[in-house]
Amino acid sequence: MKSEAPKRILVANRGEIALRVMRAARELGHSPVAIYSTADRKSMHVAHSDAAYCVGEGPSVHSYLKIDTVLEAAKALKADAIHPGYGFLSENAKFAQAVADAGMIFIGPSPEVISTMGDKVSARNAMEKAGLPLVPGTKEGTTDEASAFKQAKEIGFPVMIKASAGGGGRGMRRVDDEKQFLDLFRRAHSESQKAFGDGRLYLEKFVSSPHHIEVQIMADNHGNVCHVFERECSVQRRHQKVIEESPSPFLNAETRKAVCEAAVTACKNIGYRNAGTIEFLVDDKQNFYFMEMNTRLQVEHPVTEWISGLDLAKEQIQVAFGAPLSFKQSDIRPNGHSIEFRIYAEDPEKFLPQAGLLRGATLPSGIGVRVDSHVYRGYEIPVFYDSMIAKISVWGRDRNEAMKRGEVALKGTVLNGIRTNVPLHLQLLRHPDFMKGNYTTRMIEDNFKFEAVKPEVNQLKMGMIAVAVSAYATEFESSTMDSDETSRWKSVSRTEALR
Amino acid sequence: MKSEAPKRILVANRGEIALRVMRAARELGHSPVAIYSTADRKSMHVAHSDAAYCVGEGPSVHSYLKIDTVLEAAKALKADAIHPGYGFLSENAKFAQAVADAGMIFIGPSPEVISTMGDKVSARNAMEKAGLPLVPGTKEGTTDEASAFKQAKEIGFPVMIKASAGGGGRGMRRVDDEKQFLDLFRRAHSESQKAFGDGRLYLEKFVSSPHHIEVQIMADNHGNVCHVFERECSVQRRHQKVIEESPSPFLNAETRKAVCEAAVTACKNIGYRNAGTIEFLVDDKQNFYFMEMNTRLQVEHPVTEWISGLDLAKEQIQVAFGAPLSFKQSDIRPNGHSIEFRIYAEDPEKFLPQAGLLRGATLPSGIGVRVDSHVYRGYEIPVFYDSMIAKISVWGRDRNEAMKRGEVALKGTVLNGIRTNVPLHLQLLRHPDFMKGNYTTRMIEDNFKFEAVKPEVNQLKMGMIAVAVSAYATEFESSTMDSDETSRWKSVSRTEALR
Amino acid sequence: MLFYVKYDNEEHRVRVENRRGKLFVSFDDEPEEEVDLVYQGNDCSFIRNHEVFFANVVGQQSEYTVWNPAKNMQFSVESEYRRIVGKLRGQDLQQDNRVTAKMPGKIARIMVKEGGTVKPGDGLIVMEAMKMENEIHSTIAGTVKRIRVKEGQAVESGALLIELNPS
Amino acid sequence: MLFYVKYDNEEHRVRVENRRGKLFVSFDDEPEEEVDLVYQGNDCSFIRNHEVFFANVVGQQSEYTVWNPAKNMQFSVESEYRRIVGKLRGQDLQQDNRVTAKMPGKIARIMVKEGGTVKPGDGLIVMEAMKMENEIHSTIAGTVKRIRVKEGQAVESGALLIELNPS
Repeated sequence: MKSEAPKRILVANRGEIALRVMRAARELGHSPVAIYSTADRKSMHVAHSDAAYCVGEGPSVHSYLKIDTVLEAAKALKADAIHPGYGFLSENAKFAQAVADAGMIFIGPSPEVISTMGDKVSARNAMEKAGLPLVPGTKEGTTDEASAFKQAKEIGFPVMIKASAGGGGRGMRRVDDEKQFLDLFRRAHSESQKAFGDGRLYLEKFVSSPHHIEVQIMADNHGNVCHVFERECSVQRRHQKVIEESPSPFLNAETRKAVCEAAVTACKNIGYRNAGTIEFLVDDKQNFYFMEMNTRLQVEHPVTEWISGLDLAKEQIQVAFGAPLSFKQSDIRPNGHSIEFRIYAEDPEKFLPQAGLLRGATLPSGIGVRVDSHVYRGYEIPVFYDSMIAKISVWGRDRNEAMKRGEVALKGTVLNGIRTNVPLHLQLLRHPDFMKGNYTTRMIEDNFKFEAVKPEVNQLKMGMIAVAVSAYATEFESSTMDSDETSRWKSVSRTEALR
Repeated sequence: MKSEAPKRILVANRGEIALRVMRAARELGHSPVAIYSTADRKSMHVAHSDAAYCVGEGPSVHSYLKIDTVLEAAKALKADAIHPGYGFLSENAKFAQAVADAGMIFIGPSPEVISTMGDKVSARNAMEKAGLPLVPGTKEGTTDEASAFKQAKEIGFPVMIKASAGGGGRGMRRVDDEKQFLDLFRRAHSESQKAFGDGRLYLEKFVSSPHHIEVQIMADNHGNVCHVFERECSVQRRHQKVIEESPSPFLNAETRKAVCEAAVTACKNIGYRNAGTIEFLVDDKQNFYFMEMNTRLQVEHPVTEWISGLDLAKEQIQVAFGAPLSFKQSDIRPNGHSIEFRIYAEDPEKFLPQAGLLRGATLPSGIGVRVDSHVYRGYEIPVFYDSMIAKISVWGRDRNEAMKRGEVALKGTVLNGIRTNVPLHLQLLRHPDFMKGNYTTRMIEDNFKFEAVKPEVNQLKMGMIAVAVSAYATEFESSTMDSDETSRWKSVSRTEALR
Repeated sequence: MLFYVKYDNEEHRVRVENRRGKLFVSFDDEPEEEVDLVYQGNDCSFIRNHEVFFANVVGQQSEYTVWNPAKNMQFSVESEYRRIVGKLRGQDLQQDNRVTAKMPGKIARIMVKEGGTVKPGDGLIVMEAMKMENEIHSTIAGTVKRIRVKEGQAVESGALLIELNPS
Repeated sequence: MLFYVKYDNEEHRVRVENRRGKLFVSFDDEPEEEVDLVYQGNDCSFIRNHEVFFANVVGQQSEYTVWNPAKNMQFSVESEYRRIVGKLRGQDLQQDNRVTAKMPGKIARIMVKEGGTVKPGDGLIVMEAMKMENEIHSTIAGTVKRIRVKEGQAVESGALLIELNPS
């Protein structure tokens, strides 16, 4: 590490993950550089880079997804390596290949592995060969409704429709009976076509009481592959993760060992390198099935960092430049418990994403609290991207301490001007299934109802007073006053309260 | 913990430590309440309490140090217990007794122990009896110059003059030869009289190449006493700690074990309970001598929390309410390395404290970074109290990672409008002695010179452009503009840039 | 100065007076009390009878939001003066059977036809925003009076999408 | 508009023009370049030739401070217009042999007498502030012309403490 010359690392991403990778680059003594769309000019990831290049207009197809322009940026900014973050081009094999062809280092696995894992069907085939158990389903992606319908009936309902090119829940549908099939197949097709430019879908048996459990993998270019334990990601809504934790409170020690070791073996078999995550579906009897592999750093990597002490983004960069893993499997043991809350700008009742001006923003801090975020007071949330505005992750000696710490941190998260899902998190933390630590991916949809909270009488009264005082300050904004103290008080209140 | 009814806990302190204790209280389900001086009405510790009571004017003798008024506040706010924080009344035995007499719980050790340890001379006697080695010196505090001078000559110069009632370096002087003695004795006397209302001083042999190493103790009311490892606090200026770390990079394993075990034995012998710290002087041959005991939570407790995973403030509260320690000695092992940087509002060259308006404030966040602070943009630093405005503590798997992380965190600490010692920390991090991890309490004064940094040409140029643009926006503040975009741009810049 | 502050359909009167820099507030018919209010950076805090209330207030014109961890509280506020002026002008709140866009986005699919009947919970329109499809449901029973948008159209927040006739 | 910006004793000319909302800046005799400047919350960032500069600027009147981790940079700035006006009025910077308080505090001890001689580094006054005693030293050689404070007196930041006559 010391002997390496400082490198210029382009982070081909935006928002919190761009900031997070830039911090890792700086800790290693490298210089982080950025790309941005015109809609992101005011994102913190631009301000905190050493150099930045505008790659186009707001919609990501016109900016962050344009391979040629991103490469142009990398050349203009004299990048030695590119970290793709998550989303956007992070799992695009063509991009990884183009980066290598342009003589730069792609911080991630080989284009071949990305390509294999990027297609759900080829991923299933490869992982079956590499020794992982699969959920029964179709092997080939298709757009043919009739043959898909026939196969669905063979597998037996309920079945899952999934996008061959998919991720993040887009193009995914659960079909409970024959009647729904065609309509849902079409919708999944259209969503998948739109999101990935590839409308092919495949089918899978629906697993009952499913847990989404994933294993973090870290591998170097010298054949060393380690797991960094598992994450429980079953708190989901519409296949979007909401809360993640590590260790999983549901997995028993035997399954934990088996699933982590299986992931390592599979990655060794396919010659995986850099960071990756294998997602498993685990049923109520602790049977696990390979679901998919994400060939990049995950959104929820902080919980793994909390319990392992590793800095996965730094590890990624070092490994990409040829260093061996900084640890051996036997060096790391899970320490305590970590929970991450994804803070979305969305209506917590109707789950509608919210764009707009963040007029009030104070994020929590203190013992056992980590915040990854790119937002600030006055930040305008663009309409073009994912609505996640912050990740609050907490650590405790045990799960109970982490939950209490999470609750206090969430209650100290001041976000105003837009609606967020903080109230949802507070209610989820009090949900009996969550508290027990045995919940499935169906919890939010089947077994949870967001309660429209009515504030306490006193809260409401004090809120009304606050509003009346603010309105009072506005009304008198231009009137003359005799006392210096009064006018000073008013001018402060005017500036501060009313934006 | 679950079975306990929620309590009301008065935090008889201000600033970051008040906030830190309040968070601990909230995590335990208790209700934190506050006291404040008129100068602290806008401190965050008031806003984040459930109820608050004004105890008087700015100077602490007229507010935070007034035992009767603090007790009045506790009664008015219906407190069940009082946490004293550090400083102020935290080591005042009369206060601890008065709290108990008023039927409330004092979150700390017994008044008897506070009293014994609060007087340096009786502390030395008690600890000698309890088995700890002492630095040669006088046993009795005195105000008599002539007898003190005689004793100093007997011990042999250099000697240290220390305040019997002291702490935090006040009333402390090093005397290198006979000539200096009387002048320094008088100054120490006046400072001690002013700070503690007690001008008695005692003398100690000056230890060469001294390291300030302290052991964290945690004890319950049931006879369980554990140590939570040591802290290296040798980076000091005028006996004020500047950087602390744990583990100590200087101590060898044998001394570490010996000093921690000696501290536990001594605390068992004196019947200590709750949190406490025994400070040792360790010389270059790893001999250790008892220096003093702090019968409270220390400023620098976060480094211990980082490496142990314990929440010392929560532990204090639980123990005070009668719970046994939540851990056994064998449960905890030091994990990684932590460093704390105390951020003072002071001129880093002349070390002059700075009061005034904090016009720009953004504190760092992300992996391995913890910030404890009560300040915000627009906060006016009062002239009456300690000038510490934040504690930035970092964690790394090893000392090198912690140092790099600290550097990145410090470089991301935006504080403007006042001067701070952030530049000092950045230079200390590059000091060869600090980097080697072998430094004494004399490092800053004898072996370090703050370099008056001249910004890089490009930084200066960009800074000048920023200033010219801000001035431009001001000049045109009242002029009319045709383009909407322009005037909007100007109005934003005006509001944001110029406060 | 008297203000009418409304939350949901609950309206209260809050009188605010500033005497020599001190604030006095009375709530409905309760006696007037001093409120010690200070602004701290972006937020403010009040103390009333030792009780502390921390608030982050944002707003424009008559609409304000006060942060609350369990749910941000939305208020509308009107001064006595403005209310009188408004009454003189004969303003009236309109009964709203208008379905509007809650955020900017694209109309992905229209699920109803003009003249069709709907019941509460029926899907009306699928909007696409931030890469997610979201179905907008009817909250009332009635018939579709008019559809104001087309599939594929981009709309701003607040745009009128569909008008309904309640039955 | 032309500005004279000064750091230490180094003065540079910075010309700022705003054309249709775009900023153009020229530095001394360098050619004019577009600067993409945005305000982000409390801070601002610039991009010039892809290079990014993050800045937190605070200031009043002509004195500004720009945050920098290694040392906040203090600038004084004057517009061409003000400089001309100032010259016409015959303003002149005064040679300063006046020892002032750098912060509010209390005079703990006065270490010199009127008429006494001092050399650079000599202690003049001990001030007490924030519970610490701080000695104020002379930066010049000369004699003590006048002592303007008394022991025990509380002084504000900027208060004149001692006047010296340089030798």
